[in-house]
Amino acid sequence: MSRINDFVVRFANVNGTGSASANYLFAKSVFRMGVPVSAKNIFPSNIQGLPTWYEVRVCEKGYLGRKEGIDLMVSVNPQSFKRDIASVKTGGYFLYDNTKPLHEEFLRDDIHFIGVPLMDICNREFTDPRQKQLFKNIVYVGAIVRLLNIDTSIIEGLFAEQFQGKEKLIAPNVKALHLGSDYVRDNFRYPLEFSVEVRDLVGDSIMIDGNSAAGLGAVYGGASVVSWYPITPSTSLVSAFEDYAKKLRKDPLTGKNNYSIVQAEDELAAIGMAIGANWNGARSFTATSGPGISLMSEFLGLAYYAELPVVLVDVQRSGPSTGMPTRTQQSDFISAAYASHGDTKHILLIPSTPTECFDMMADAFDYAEQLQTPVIMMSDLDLGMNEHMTSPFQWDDNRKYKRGKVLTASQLDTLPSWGRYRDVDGDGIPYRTLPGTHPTKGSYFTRGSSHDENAAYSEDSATYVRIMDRLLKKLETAKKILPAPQVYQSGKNSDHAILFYGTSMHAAEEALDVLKMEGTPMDAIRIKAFPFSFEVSEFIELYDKVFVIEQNRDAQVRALLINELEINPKKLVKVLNYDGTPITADFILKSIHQHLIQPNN
Amino acid sequence: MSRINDFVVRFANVNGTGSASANYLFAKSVFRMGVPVSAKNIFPSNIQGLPTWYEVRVCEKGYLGRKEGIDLMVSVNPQSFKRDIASVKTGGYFLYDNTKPLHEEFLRDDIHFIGVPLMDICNREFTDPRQKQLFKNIVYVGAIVRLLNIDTSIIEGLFAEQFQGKEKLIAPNVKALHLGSDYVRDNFRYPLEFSVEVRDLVGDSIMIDGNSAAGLGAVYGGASVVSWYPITPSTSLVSAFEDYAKKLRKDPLTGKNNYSIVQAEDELAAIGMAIGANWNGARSFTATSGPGISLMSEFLGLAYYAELPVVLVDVQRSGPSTGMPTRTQQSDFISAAYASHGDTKHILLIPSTPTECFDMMADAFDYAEQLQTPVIMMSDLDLGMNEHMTSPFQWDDNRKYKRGKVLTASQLDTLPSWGRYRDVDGDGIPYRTLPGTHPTKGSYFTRGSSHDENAAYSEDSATYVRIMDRLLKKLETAKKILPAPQVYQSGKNSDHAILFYGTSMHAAEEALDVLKMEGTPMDAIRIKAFPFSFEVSEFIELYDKVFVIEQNRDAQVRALLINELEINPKKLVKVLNYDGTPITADFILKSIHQHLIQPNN
Amino acid sequence: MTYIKPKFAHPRLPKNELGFTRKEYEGSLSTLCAGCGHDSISAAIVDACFEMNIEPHRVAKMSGIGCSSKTPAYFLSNSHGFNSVHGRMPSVTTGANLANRSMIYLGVSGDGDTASIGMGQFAHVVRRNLNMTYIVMNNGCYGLTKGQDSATADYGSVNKTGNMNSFEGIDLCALAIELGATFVAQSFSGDKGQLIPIIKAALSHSGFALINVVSPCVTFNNNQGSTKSYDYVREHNETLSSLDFVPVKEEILTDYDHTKVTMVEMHDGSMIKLNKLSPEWNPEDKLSIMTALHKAREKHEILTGLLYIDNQSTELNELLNTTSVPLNQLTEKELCPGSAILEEICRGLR
Amino acid sequence: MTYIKPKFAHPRLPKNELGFTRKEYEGSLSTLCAGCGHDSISAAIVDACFEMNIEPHRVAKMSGIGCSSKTPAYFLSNSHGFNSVHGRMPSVTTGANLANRSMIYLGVSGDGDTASIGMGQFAHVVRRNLNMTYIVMNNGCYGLTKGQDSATADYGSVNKTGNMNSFEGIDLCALAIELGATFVAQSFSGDKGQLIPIIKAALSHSGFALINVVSPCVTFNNNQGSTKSYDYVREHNETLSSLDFVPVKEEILTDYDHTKVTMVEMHDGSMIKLNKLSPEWNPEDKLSIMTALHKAREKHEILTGLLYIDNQSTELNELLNTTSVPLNQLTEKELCPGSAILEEICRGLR
Ligand SMILES: Cc1ncc(C[n+]2csc(CCOP(=O)(O)OP(=O)(O)O)c2C)c(N)n1
Ligand SMILES: Cc1ncc(C[n+]2csc(CCOP(=O)(O)OP(=O)(O)O)c2C)c(N)n1
Ligand code: SF4
Ligand code: SF4
Ligand SMILES: [Mg+2]
Ligand SMILES: [Mg+2]
Repeated sequence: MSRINDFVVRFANVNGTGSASANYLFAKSVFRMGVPVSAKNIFPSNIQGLPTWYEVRVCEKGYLGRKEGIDLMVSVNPQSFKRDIASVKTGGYFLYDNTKPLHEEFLRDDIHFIGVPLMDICNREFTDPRQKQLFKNIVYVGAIVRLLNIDTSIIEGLFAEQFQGKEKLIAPNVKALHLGSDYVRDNFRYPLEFSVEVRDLVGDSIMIDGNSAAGLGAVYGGASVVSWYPITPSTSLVSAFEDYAKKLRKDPLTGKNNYSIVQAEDELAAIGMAIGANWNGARSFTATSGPGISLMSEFLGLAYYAELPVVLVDVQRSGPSTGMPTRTQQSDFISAAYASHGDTKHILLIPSTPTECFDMMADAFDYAEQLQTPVIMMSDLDLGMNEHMTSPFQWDDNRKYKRGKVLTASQLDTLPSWGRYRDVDGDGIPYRTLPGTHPTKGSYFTRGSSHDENAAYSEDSATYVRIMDRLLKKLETAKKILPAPQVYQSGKNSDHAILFYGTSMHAAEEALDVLKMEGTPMDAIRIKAFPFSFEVSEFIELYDKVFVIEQNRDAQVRALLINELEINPKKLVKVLNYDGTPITADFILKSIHQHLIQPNN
Repeated sequence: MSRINDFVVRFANVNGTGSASANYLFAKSVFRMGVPVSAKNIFPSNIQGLPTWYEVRVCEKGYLGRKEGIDLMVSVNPQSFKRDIASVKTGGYFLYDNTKPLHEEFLRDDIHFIGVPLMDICNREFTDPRQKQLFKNIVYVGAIVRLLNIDTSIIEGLFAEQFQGKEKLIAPNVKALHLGSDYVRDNFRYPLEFSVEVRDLVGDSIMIDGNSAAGLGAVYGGASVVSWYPITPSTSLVSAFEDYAKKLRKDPLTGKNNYSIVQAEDELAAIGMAIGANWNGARSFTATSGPGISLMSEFLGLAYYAELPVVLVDVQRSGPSTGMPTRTQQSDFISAAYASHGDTKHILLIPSTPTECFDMMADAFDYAEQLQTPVIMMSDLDLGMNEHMTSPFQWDDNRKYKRGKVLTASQLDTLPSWGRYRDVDGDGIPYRTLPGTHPTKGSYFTRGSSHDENAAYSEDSATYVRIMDRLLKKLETAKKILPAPQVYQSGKNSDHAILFYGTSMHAAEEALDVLKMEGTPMDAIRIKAFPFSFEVSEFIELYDKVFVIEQNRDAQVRALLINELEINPKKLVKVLNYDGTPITADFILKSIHQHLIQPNN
Repeated sequence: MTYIKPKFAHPRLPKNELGFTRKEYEGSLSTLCAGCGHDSISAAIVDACFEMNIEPHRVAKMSGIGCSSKTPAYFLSNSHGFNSVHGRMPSVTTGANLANRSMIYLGVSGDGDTASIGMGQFAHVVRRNLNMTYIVMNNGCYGLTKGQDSATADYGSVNKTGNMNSFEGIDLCALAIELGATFVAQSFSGDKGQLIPIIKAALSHSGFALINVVSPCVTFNNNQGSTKSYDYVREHNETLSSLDFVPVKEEILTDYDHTKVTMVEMHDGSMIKLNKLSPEWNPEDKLSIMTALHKAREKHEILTGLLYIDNQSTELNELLNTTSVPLNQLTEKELCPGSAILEEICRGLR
Repeated sequence: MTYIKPKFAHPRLPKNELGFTRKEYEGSLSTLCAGCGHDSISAAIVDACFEMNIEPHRVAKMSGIGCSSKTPAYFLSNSHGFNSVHGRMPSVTTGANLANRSMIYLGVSGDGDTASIGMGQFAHVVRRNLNMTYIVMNNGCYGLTKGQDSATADYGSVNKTGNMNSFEGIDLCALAIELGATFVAQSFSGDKGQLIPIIKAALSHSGFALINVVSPCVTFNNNQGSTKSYDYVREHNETLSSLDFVPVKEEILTDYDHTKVTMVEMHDGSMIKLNKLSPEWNPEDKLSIMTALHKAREKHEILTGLLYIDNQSTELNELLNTTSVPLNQLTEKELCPGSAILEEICRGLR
């Protein structure tokens, strides 16, 4: 197999040393050469001094999922030398700083070692101590650029963009780059047997992380009140909203903000504020991760029962409890879908790409206001915090926000009568009024206690049941509005199919391709929303067995599927990766093969 | 059918007027006559002035569930006259205060009206304004005592017990009783066609509410630290613990308390305190209801992952959100079983009677300490706040608390090595140490973040998976320890069976009897714990269809059953009563019959 | 939307400048216990709003959970109300206010709702100087859950079950001042004469206004030994200031005694005419009121009146530099940057 | 149970009375940023416990979540530690203490952990006078989540991203005193000389002891403009008292200057020798310290030293009248009333 544009590079650094942006430079240069690339940052839950990795997969075929097996390891962290060396594929390369010699015992015969005296070079070439430290990163980028046949001018172009306004930083960066590149030229054979070649395979794609995309989507979706409490990995979503809003939402005349952001005192307050704002007719959201979801659950029940729109993003990380705050997982599905005591059910959106983060985030406000209920977007750390190649965002300027059933003053004047919780249209969705609309009509008392169709307090059994049943009807309406699943079908050509969602998409699509190549093609479906629409049950209906691919231990979405769609569990085979690293096609294939051999395991 | 010892009396009062204790007097007198009785208090979520009902079912056959259809309505609340009159069965009786005449339009031809001038009598016979008010309740008790042929001396005996130490209250109460009784004697035919006759059908049963039983169970189970935050209907559980502890847990020498109770600032603090105390080796619990469960979910995840024992009682009420705080429901099952973000699973105990509240509460501490994980007892308002006829509590004085795997100083000294989270015995349960045990051995850092077998922080994928998998293994061990289901089987004699739990028991047992009488007997199973043991799946295996009887909208335990036991949902038929009133046998029978006629509905 | 209470206004009932009678500021029938202090506070709110000519629909009534938090159903039925969850009214109000800064936010809470479960949100809403009036109906107990001691129950006070409270009560006024509240008053539900002008002044304040009202719970905490009973408060109530509220349009008398009376101008141009009844105390000086409160506490007295005011403070929307247009009224054009900008952003991401 | 750090004690290392070297009070290697103030506080804790001859296993180290809350891993590795959830250390510590009143509870928290999400629990643990030492490692920001302003960031201070904070910072010391704290001190991570005796005194205090330590975050909040930077604190640190801790067994010098030095006797018989550096202030008078704190705040100064002490206070277990035997050591006989009593109870229920 040709090794052009098909390999994995892993960088091993110490966190807090600015390595991530150098590593991203490499990934971005591959992208600029028109070659599909995906990058994953694996960082510790601390600020400085611990091992951190950055993994770049270059893949001509466009597979953007993670892949096991490292072809080139660039390791500048002696703390992790041992396991870094051990993790290189046979025949692979280990590039390291040979200013100090390597521990003999770490050496392996079956891989190549490339020593570049990074520290020596920097000490010699730079005077400022900070530069000596920082430019080591650029020197190794220079080295691999040469080893992998990347055009240095692309990197130079990236420097020019990065340092706009700080142009004097460009020259030393270029210098460092060439120091690395020249060192390789003078000391090693290059390029390696795998390398990058220019292609035209990325089209008009962009590179962005899911949190930035969602933050931008919220600006486009019309969010004007944002409340939040810092927590990894959701923090950068709100930061992105803030950055974009600062640019796009300042009133040009007054310099005032057409938005408000409040850092709340905790997650209970964050969701409370978002609910209060939505109650009052502003689009508002909050973002959090696992622990925040737990803390928000009382308020989610209130919003469900009082029928208030609110948008929440859960950027999932590895649970339970504090868990692994900087590792990915899809393990808040049951908590989110059924959040809060009592009989509750919430709407979930499940993006797979930054583009979907953008779209679903903007749409979430429409759904929440149309359905008058919480909408939770289930992102994850892998999607949210890594930069992904993704299709460009689009906006139809003719689009109008769907604000749902909100009565105006004149509508109130003409209506013979009105009740906040009456199901006038038979779709389970009542009409609401906003505070301040009309001097004498349309006021009501919003409450989490039992109420009748006119919002009056009631402990009457029949009334209670009526309202609770209507809430179920509303969710039926939701199924028709929410994004339909993506179906991968070529006519029924297999007894088995695959079901996946969220960030398992890339790995699953790759696995589908492999299955096809292996002569055992399977159909597949990607779920984008909860509650599941009829297409999902129809799809599952068609197959004997459906592999449900998830990144959690307890097969949470499978649980939702069998419960909500009344599917025989025997039909749904668990494929579960929950070690905190993004799932791979290999893992999926292995699990499927295993099951096909020993179906009862 | 004989109407002796088989009828329903409902009292309609205004809350805050002391009627509940008068009504209880009636129920207790039936019990003292050796006739099975059940009483349900239906009260509003307010303190004073709103309608409240008290329903007493007298049932020779011993059915203790609620029953629709009122034979005798005692209504002293004009606010609710209209619906009270409407709710009487054809041929039934309506006893009211005829000091003021009834609204003509309320009258019905098909029931009997019994006017007793309660206010007139009291105004005439008592001088103290408070007594005039309070004794109305006793006068109507006197009236129905005569109407139903109850021995007044029994009530007099109850007065003597109730007013021990305040003997001067006995005479006026007796007087009021006779005023009512005499008025009936002088003005009406009595007894009615249904009435009470002495029997010997209650054996050594006692009458107590589930919360008091659980509070006492906690004293017996060795709880010494209790933290809580007031919420209906769990408040009286902690009050009961306090009352019993004051009597049973004072150090006789010093007068000091061998327990501590803290009213926390909220539910987060309440569970935090309980966890801290258990971590430190004292048995500790907290009690709450729905909203508290939501608020406690973050902490429950910590206790699950850090493997700390803690006991929590959820006295369920009607949700979602504030819902109907004074109505019953079984609707926190999903929230409790999977409480907290990430992959979590908790142990639930499900009592059906006060006796089981006592037993399970005491046992809960054993389970929690043996399994080192939270144990949640799922009671409900009906069980917790109503007085039930139940078998007497028993305690084996040879019983030893099962404190689980806790290492002593000398064990630490002799152990060659120890790791807090090592699975030494292969049952998924590690050994723990308590703070302060040993000067230099056994200390460790408890945390909710990912850790290895030695409790050291770890972000290693394999380590994380190992620990998470062991937690599943621990739950397998739990299944062997937790209370087994109660099976009602007479050999496989039906394609259909019934599954129920908690306070649906009485109604379900009654329904089973009726089915048998109708010639369509069914087997049944009552679940007492989650995760479900193998007996549950074995049972379900045997039948074509199993009716799952629940008091919630979303068939929550059914969801747990199909998910945890991999049961085809088609097999489990939902029978759901969720209007806030306790379920009845009629409801169950109607649902079953309906399904048998139209199985697809 | 409760239609329980008949509301035919008598034709000769007095009307305010908006043409509304007092009836139009009332709510549905109270379901609280007869004699509950909370009902008197509701009545004072009705009076204050009627007399101030407030358009009812411009008021948002916010509350948590408790007997006290039910009261918004019993006043201003033409205002929207939000009975949220226990202890979290401040956050909901913050969001509501950010969404529409042009309305009047009137929060009602209990001592349990505020000082126990709500302590965190209370502290932070004070710190953010949210433009709202926050009334604590303080009865020293949890009324709705049947009389447990709350965190404002005084040390040594005895509750209905005869238990003595062994913790110090939290002084919400001193706490709020310490946390930076810009308007702090204390009153008694039984003193409508004092309470009504305080409510008016609070509603006129731009920023966070706390009114801590001792409001006896007749059912659970009105017994002897309770420091929140009618009798105790009547006996230990020390008036620190008496005040008149002078609405914007009214002319201000110039011939008052400047040594005794301070005129405080409110943000909206209205004035408070403040009679200082203690010479050492200056309503605009934190230290003087903190000193007065500490001393009163030692004497087991309850200081009432307006205790502290900073009428120059900056409320949250101003602190955040938010546009003066209520955010919920921004047009889609103002909210959505459009496709051209999006394309430009995408170009920057290639 | 981290074995990362080699702990062979040099034979000639000095030992304390228990025969332990300082090493035996250390923890595993810190993973905080080099220069982080928190590490200095950990070192001070190690010194204080070593010098006080505390048996390490009698200490329980409690914390929430944050860089600061990680530090218990970096000291006293022979003590049990509990890294709980964000902002909820006080409740866990309360439960632990109720379970075993005989241990020493050392809580460590951050300003985010305490003043934001933890505000409610902080207020209430103060109010309950829980017998614990509560150290806030106060850096005015959220270190672990990368430098957002916390609720103790001062008004107008500028964070690393250049944003100015527009809210007043919460003064945890004044707040604690207002809420009834019985031991309140303030210090600076860079001043070990002051910090160590304060920690010792706090550990000897019977009741709630707060130590608010300004502890610069070198990565996110040590820049110019930050009022929690090393430079700022060095320049604006106003020492209110200097103190020596005199352990129980040491003899007390009688020839000190009574006008300047106050001897405070602690519950366990140890003494604090307190040098008052300000004449208006009396460490046992709340009003004087509240006044001093308010004045310091106006001058943007940080008062350090022991600020307030009430050495006669009653801690929670005493308030609750709990037995002196740790509850976790009660025998089954003491806990379980047995079958005879149960039968009697049942008889009463027939
Ligand atoms: C999360 C939660 N916990 C507990 C309750 C139960 N509860 C309802 S009202 C209340 C206390 C109310 O006290 P306060 O705020 O002082 O109001 P009051 O009734 O005294 O006016 C409590 C604890 C609840 N509704 N929600
Ligand atoms: C419930 C919850 N919300 C948010 C977080 C994320 N988080 C971790 S540490 C922290 C703030 C820590 O700040 P501080 O207490 O001041 O500690 P520092 O790191 O500054 O020492 C936050 C918000 C969390 N772990 N849990
Ligand atoms: S219980 Fe107390 S607070 Fe509640 S309504 Fe009655 S008197 Fe008022
Ligand atoms: S980020 Fe700040 S607080 Fe955290 S370890 Fe680094 S310097 Fe310390
Ligand atoms: Mg109260
Ligand atoms: Mg901090």
